[in-house]
Amino acid sequence: MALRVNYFVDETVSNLRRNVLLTLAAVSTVSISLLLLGVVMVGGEVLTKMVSSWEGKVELNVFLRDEATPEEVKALGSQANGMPEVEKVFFESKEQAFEEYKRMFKDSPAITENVDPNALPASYRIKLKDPNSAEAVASRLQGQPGVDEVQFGGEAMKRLLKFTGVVRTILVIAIILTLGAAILLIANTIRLGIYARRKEIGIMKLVGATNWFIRVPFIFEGTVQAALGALLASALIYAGKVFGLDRMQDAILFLPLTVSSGSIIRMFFTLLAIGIVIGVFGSSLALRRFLEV
Amino acid sequence: MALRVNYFVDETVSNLRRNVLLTLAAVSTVSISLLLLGVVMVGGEVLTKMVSSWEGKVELNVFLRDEATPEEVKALGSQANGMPEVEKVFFESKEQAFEEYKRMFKDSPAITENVDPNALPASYRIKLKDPNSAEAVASRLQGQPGVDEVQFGGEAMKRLLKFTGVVRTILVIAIILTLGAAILLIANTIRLGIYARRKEIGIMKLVGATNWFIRVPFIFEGTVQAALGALLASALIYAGKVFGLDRMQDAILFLPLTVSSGSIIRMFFTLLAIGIVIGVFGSSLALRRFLEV
Amino acid sequence: MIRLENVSKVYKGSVVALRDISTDIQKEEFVFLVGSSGSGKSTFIKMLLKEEEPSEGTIYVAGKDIGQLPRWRVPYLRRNIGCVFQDFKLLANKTVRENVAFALEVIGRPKNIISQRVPAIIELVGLTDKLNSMPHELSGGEQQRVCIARAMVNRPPILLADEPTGNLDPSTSADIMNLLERLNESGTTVLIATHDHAVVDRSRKRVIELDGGKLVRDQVRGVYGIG
Amino acid sequence: MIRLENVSKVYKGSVVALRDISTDIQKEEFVFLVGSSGSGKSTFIKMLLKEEEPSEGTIYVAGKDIGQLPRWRVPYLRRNIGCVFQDFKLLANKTVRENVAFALEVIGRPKNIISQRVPAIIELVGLTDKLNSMPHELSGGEQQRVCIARAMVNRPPILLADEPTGNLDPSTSADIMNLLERLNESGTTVLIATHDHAVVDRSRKRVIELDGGKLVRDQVRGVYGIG
Ligand SMILES: Nc1ncnc2c1ncn2[C@@H]1O[C@H](COP(=O)(O)OP(=O)(O)OP(=O)(O)O)[C@@H](O)[C@H]1O
Ligand SMILES: Nc1ncnc2c1ncn2[C@@H]1O[C@H](COP(=O)(O)OP(=O)(O)OP(=O)(O)O)[C@@H](O)[C@H]1O
Ligand SMILES: [Mg+2]
Ligand SMILES: [Mg+2]
Repeated sequence: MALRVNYFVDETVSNLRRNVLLTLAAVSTVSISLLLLGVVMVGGEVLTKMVSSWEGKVELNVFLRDEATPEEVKALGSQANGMPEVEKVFFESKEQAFEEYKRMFKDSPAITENVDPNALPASYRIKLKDPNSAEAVASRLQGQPGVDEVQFGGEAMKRLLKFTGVVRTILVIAIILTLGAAILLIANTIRLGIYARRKEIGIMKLVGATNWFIRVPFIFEGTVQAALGALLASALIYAGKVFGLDRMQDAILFLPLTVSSGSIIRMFFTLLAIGIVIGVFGSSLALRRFLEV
Repeated sequence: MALRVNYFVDETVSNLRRNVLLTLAAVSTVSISLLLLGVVMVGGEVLTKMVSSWEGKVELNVFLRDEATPEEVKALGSQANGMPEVEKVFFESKEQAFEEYKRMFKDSPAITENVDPNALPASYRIKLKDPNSAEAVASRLQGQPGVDEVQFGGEAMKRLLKFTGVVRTILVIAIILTLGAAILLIANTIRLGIYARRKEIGIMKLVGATNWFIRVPFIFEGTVQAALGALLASALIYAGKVFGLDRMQDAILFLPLTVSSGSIIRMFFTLLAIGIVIGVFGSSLALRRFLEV
Repeated sequence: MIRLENVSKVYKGSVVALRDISTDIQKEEFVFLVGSSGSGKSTFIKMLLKEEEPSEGTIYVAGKDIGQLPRWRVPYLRRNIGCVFQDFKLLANKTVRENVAFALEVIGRPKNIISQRVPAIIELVGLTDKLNSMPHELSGGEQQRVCIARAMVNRPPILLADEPTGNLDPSTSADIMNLLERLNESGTTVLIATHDHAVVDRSRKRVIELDGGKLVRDQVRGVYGIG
Repeated sequence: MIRLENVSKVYKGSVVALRDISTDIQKEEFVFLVGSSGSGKSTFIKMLLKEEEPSEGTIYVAGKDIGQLPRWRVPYLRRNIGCVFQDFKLLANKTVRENVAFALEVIGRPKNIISQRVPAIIELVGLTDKLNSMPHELSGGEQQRVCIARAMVNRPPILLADEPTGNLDPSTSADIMNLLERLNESGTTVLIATHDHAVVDRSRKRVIELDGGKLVRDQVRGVYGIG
């Protein structure tokens, strides 16, 4: 059996070398398909991060009555803290609220000058684990003693959440689409490569080769091509990160337009795995009809 | 020559029929590649529309001094109107400003109750043709008689514009990437299809066929495959619009997530043209090395 | 060794290639299969290799009904039959040496045996200076001899040869026939489909003649023509 | 019609296939090219078709130095030369009829001429019942005859045939030779590379013999062997 492995390796190497055109076609198709898939994956990661950071800004504002007793305020705070949906609770006093208000309108002194520092209510600002639970939490807090009104961004926030939902859906669709495209494109190329060698396969069978004896070198070949393709695609994406994303990032610091090298390495292994799976299955399937001699 | 055309058509049809595997591989690769390209194009259109509508919301606010004379106000209005960068100018009186302010803080009566209706200044709100010219326009209006202060969104707007700029850049990159991928993938498939028939080509040459005589059926074949591929891709995109985008649109009315059927028809012709160009050039180029017999 | 019982072969398109053939070839026999172009010789050989299935009748090879052979056993049948194909069927991407070695790789022979037996058999067919040539760099007769070498290299109990001298000049052809006869003497059953008058007449072996798919002659020490 | 002046051919890999060949074949001559396997017969024919270039020397076909022929004129040279290839070179995706018709399509013959001449020539080689078969559905000899029909169908001034009877039985082979002789009588220059003893000896035509790439015999009414 050790001898066989030797033969299979030799055979694979010489097939790759002697059918240069087929090898080049396969490697380039694999790398282009995986490049697209990788770009969508990386882009998806960036977008997801961005969208999550937007969602993270969503807060509930629980405005307190001016008449609320400190006990009521405290009880409310610990009630909010105890809710499973809640991540964090901040208290904003009347003074802090006014400071914030002044900061917001610092460009229009006309507006702030006329406001009584005491006009703004104290409030709890509540950060949620999942912004979609805002409405439920709000309605539970609404009637509590000391609460004047609960605001949760209303329409604007609902819109934001719908928008981020759409973004996530589109991302999933994009990944499915490019993954499907990669599978079909790579399978096609493999099939054409095998089709170009259908005669050889028939001859091997007539000389007494078993299906496995014929299949193994093709599978090895597919694996090598997939690995080269995945490597090339990942290298291009890494270059894209260094020369593209990272420079953009320098230009616009406020957007989290960045991917870590770690996630590119993870992506490389994902692409490698996908490529090899398609390569192995694709060549096994494509061989089937030519092995029936 | 009429007879020749006849031969070429017969030859093309019989090649497409007799090499079913090659035809299927070519059509599916073309349609998948063009599908990706089409999706990026349509997605790009939607995004561009979205981004433009955001940019359209950018306005300059020219706050007027309370002491400004009606003549100064009028002169300022017509000066602004006369500027080439300006698309539209609205006047907002002190009363309208207060109404707007009340609308903004309608959830916090505590804030509005304490503001004097006269505290807010009158202003011109200026819509620009290109939001990037905001800073320039602002600085020209800044010193004019009657002007208290010009606001143009400042940091936030700059960020928005940078963000939309990034979105546009990414779109261009995405289109170049998918177009490049489509070209390479289709060319690869064509080359493999021709490679599988390299023997036939050599034989034809030995029997006295000119290069053109061999090339024309391949080019016809490539054209038919490209047309079928483009048709299939467009049909899938149209289905995606009807069953995907349009339904999403119903769910989130506020986002302009929509493509007109007209732009899908335009896209079909673009894809068709791209497919045919790649098909014709691809097969001519790929044939070259096999025609040298 | 090889037995056909009422074998007929009808190709799709209703071409009758063989009609009701019954014959028996003993172990270590040497048989010529003759007949005009299209009389069914290659079809006969293809069915022994299970490359084609008979439409009717039963074929026994080495005592086994090959119609009953499960698909996965077919390679093992073929390893016991060396075959010289009419159209050579060399692997275009392999050198002469590799083509011949392939028949040994397939049955898992160790490397040292391969590297010893392959050059030896290639020398027997007179192609030592073409060891590392690719098939497309060979003349027709050279390709044919590579094919003969491949068929013999694993010393199969049965050797089928379809027109093995069609591209060989008379003297090379005589050498090859000697080789096949020696192989036969060492115990291999040999069946040769041929048009070559001279070859058949000189050998004076058993001749089976097909005509339009029918077995019309089976003569123990025959010549090419009936005369 | 065909003239070689000091032509040598060395394939890459330093295989000398032809050495310093000079010969002259007149219009309407009928010439056999013989020699053992690998002696350079096919190389000779390939160079006349400009499928291979000579390493040295000049080749004239119909009075023109084909070494000087621009690339785009090569198809026009080939249209004047019908060629029966040793390995047939049929188009695998076309039927027998289409394969033969192809030689006429190439030179732009109108449809009615094609649909009349193709079945006629196919009948001459005895394959009327295979008109719509694909090459892989034919026996070796049938494929060879299709190739012969294709080479003759456009009535070329020159016909080259590389081993045209290698896969034919003696009687079919005699029919084909008669056909070629008739073609020659009607004005075609015919050059046949062959190993077929019987064919050469019966015809008693000019014989050119190659040995190891050298021209060793040029005999006006020759036989296969020197005897
Ligand atoms: N795959 C096929 N499909 C249809 N008909 C076929 C097929 N293979 C062979 N035939 C037909 O069967 C008949 C016998 O063919 P076969 O190849 O056995 O002849 P043969 O005796 O080997 O002839 P030759 O001496 O010319 O090689 C022929 O008429 C041929 O056309
Ligand atoms: N493409 C090539 N590359 C290298 N060597 C070649 C090539 N073609 C032919 N040869 C060698 O040139 C020599 C002459 O070959 P050629 O095909 O002309 O012989 P031939 O006389 O036709 O033989 P046969 O009767 O066997 O067909 C042979 O030794 C062959 O191996
Ligand atoms: Mg046969
Ligand atoms: Mg030859």
